[in-house]
Amino acid sequence: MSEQLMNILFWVLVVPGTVVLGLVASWIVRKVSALVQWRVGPPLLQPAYDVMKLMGKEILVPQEAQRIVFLAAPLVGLVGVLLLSIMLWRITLSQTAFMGDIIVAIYLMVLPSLALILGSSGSGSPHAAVGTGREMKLVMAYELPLILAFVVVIIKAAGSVGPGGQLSLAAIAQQTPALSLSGMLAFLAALLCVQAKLGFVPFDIAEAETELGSGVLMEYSGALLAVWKLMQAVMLVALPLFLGMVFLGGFHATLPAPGHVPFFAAALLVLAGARLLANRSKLMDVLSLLVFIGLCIWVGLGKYVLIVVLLILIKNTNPRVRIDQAMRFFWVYCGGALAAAVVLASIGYWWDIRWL
Amino acid sequence: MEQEELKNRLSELKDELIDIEQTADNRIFLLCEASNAYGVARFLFEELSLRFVIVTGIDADDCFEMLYHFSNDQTGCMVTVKAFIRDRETPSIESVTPFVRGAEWIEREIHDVLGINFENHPDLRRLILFDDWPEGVYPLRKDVKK
Amino acid sequence: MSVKIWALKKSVWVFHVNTGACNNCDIEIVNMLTPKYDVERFGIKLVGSPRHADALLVTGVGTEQAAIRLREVYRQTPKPCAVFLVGACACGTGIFKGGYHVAGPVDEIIREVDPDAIIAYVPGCPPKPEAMISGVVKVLSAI
Amino acid sequence: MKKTLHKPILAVGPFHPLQEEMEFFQLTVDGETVTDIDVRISYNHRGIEKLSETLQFDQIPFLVSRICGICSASHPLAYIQAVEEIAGVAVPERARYVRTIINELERIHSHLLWVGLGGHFIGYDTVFMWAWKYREPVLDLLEEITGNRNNYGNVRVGGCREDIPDEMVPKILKELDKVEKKTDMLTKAVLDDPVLHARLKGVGILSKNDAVSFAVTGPTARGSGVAIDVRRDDPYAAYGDLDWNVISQTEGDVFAKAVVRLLETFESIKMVREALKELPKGPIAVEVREIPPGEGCGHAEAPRGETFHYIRSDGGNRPTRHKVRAPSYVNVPSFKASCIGQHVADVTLTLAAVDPCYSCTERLAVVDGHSAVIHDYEALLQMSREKTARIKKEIGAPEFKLEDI
Repeated sequence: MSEQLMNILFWVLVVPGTVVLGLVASWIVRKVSALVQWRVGPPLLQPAYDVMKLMGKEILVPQEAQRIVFLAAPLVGLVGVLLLSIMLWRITLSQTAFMGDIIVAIYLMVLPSLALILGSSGSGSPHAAVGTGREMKLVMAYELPLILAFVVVIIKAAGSVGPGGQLSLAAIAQQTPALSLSGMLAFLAALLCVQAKLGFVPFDIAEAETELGSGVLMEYSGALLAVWKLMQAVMLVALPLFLGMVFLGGFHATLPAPGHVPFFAAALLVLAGARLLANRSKLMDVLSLLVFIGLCIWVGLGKYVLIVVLLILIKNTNPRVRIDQAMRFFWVYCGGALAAAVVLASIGYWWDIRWL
Repeated sequence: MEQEELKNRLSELKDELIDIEQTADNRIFLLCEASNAYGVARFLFEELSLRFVIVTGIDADDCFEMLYHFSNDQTGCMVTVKAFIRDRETPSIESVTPFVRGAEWIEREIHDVLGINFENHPDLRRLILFDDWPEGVYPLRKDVKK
Repeated sequence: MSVKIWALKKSVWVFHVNTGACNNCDIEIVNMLTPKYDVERFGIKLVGSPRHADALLVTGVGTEQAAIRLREVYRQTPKPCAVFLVGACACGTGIFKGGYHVAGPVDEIIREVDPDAIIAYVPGCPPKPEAMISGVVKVLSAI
Repeated sequence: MKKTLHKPILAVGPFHPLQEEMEFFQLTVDGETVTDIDVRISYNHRGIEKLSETLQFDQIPFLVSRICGICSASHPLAYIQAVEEIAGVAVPERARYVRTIINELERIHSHLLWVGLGGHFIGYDTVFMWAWKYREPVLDLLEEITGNRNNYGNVRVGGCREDIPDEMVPKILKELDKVEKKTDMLTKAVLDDPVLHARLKGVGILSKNDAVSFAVTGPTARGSGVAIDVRRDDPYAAYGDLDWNVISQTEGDVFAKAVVRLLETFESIKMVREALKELPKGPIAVEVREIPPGEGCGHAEAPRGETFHYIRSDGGNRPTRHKVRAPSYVNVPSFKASCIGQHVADVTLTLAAVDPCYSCTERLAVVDGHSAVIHDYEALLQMSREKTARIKKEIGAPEFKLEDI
């Protein structure tokens, strides 16, 4: 296959592919949560149905809302997170990167939260206003630990990939910082920050359904809400991918070789069959989930699955914390742990001790 | 407080009461005029430390009756102060909310549905009827048309 | 059948409105989410804002105080939206018929806002969750 | 544009996912801290009194069980006890036990429901789903006994409507064992979770003095160190014969209320078990023909606290006054003492911690029958026969005489 064809294929497939993967990932989140709660859970296409239905609904704009901000915010968020995922896919598939792309990625990761803040503050509802305040506090709380965690990785990378390479994601993805003490600390802290970025329990403080209605998203309806849902779905792809690349040594995604095609087809068949029979028995349901996860691992997305499963587990075994507790947690505990990790990583770099 | 002791303490109130009725082993009714109700209720709540249960307002045709139910939790004895408000035109009684904060809602409710004025009530706003309910119509009075 | 309707059938988000009920229907509605009934497998989900809803589950008699808010909620719900009246009270004020604080029945309150509203009745005191699910299914297959 | 500075007010309600029912809390907030709180109810006020003028003593249990769906065993029981006090009825032994069992089963499922909702309020949906899953078998048992998952209406003046068949006893015992095991697991999971401790401890404290002043009852009072329980203080049904403990905690915060409810569930399971074991033989009801003039108070310990009913009868077949005081009526106003100065997130939790029931609070189930004609039992029987004959004639049913059969 020529280089050019690959390029065209990439640009044609990357956006729809990411969106589809995002919808599937949000299905996995709902499905696994349901299984943890001894429920059956939604069918595979449920997130897609939701989005399609919302697209067909009426859009209501509140009278007090700042129209332009209100309408543009979801699009800004979606575009930001799509850009991020395009960047990540490009690095994963064709190893093309540029100097300092990790910094661009960090900026792009803030965009969805900023869009949320803009959109909800533009909607003019008191509940959304409280939600906005909480989202802002939350962003301020988790950004610092997140950047500190990346600092740890950069220090670790400086020791292994030549000078200057430590700011390039492609180079960082060549090594596995999580296998060292400081890297592990940084990984765990970053995981919790991602939990907060995704708005999952225990950090769904801004959306807090039982306190604030749906908080920041309260006034959105129809297609605009669908865009938010898409944004959240794509974030579910981009953020774990990013974490995987930075901490776990990236993805060596290889399309199956010609010899693997029959196995691949068989696995897909089993998946489809199990999905069809899922209504009959819970066993088939679980089987299809397992096959799906197996497929992901096969195509090199095992680390991605690991991160998503960790996120879901945290989501389902914790109550929502208060905003002041969340801030204290990120600033004091995460911040403290990461400061220690930075020191450890520096020591490791200086004396060339890899495991620190 | 044991039952005997309770009865002895209740007899201290004799001057303010019209009568003491006992319908069952642990059901005591203290009958009094509206003007004495505050003092009697306060004595029960503060001196005897009985638990305040609720106030019942009754339109008994010739007068309004306010029933202050108290409970003695050591014996399960219900002590009820039955106060008669004879003035049907401008019924009024002194509020017990200043010393039992739990009585705030029920007095507002009785104000709503029976139109009884509670003197010294801190916040006698509408509680239970809807916003556009006409003034001066009290659904629990006997003379209200269906 | 348009894609819009087809997707709507597969994903029904409901907002629950209590207009003066005894709590039973409300608890049975919440019960629909729990493992025994689990309506999420049909794509039915309870949402926290009427703006996100495709259907309103109304319980209770429709008291005077609640009627005004019910109309407001109905206006805020993006159309198309269906209204489910759950329980004997919502269907026809039930045991509370004729009370001075009752503005119901609920269907009349909603028809004042929108004469063409899609209204479904799920009677019972309280209806079992199975009955509510079957009600939703019947309405969906009638669209 | 002129701007006025006013205190931001956060409205919780009237339609709000926190509560299934409508209420309207206005929280005056300063940032995230609540500085004042006001409530507007009336959304749920159904004003039962005017339409109840036609209801008779025997019909009222069905009405009062619809005051609140979750307390649909305790409200009728309290009402019936008030009526029985006026009539001086001695209830058969077996009926007293059946009443106890139904009420305790109700308490078990109500407390599990609260634990689940409590989890839901703080976003802990796993606890919500699990608790509600464990609650289902209890509802099934109640359905098997009374015919309905909620709104049992199982008591009547003089006894009970439905008996617990002896064949069912082993089944109930078996289910109880399962429920106990699962509740035990849930209790441990909830009480040992450090994040839950951080979220619940020291939140929404209601001091003992405030508890007395607001006259709160039930788990709300017992969580604040006021160990009152009608079941022990004024024993009714079969509670006097059973061996059980009143659970109380002294902290007064949300966590204490959760502990009280969870531990009470075990006491209830114990009580049902004992009552089933000692279930006496015999009839479940005696016939009560007329209610003499008089007044009576009945109270019962509902899952949320003391339910109080006051009845006045003038010797007719309807009460002249029927007053209901549901536990939430005194529990809810205590938010004034426990919520000011807290975070918004904590206030919603504190409001939920008293397990408020607005249908109860706004019941005003006053049955008022002053204009009714008084009939005695014989006259009623005669009227009933005449009506049956009339209906038969209208639908053209063949006439039967007693002698023909």
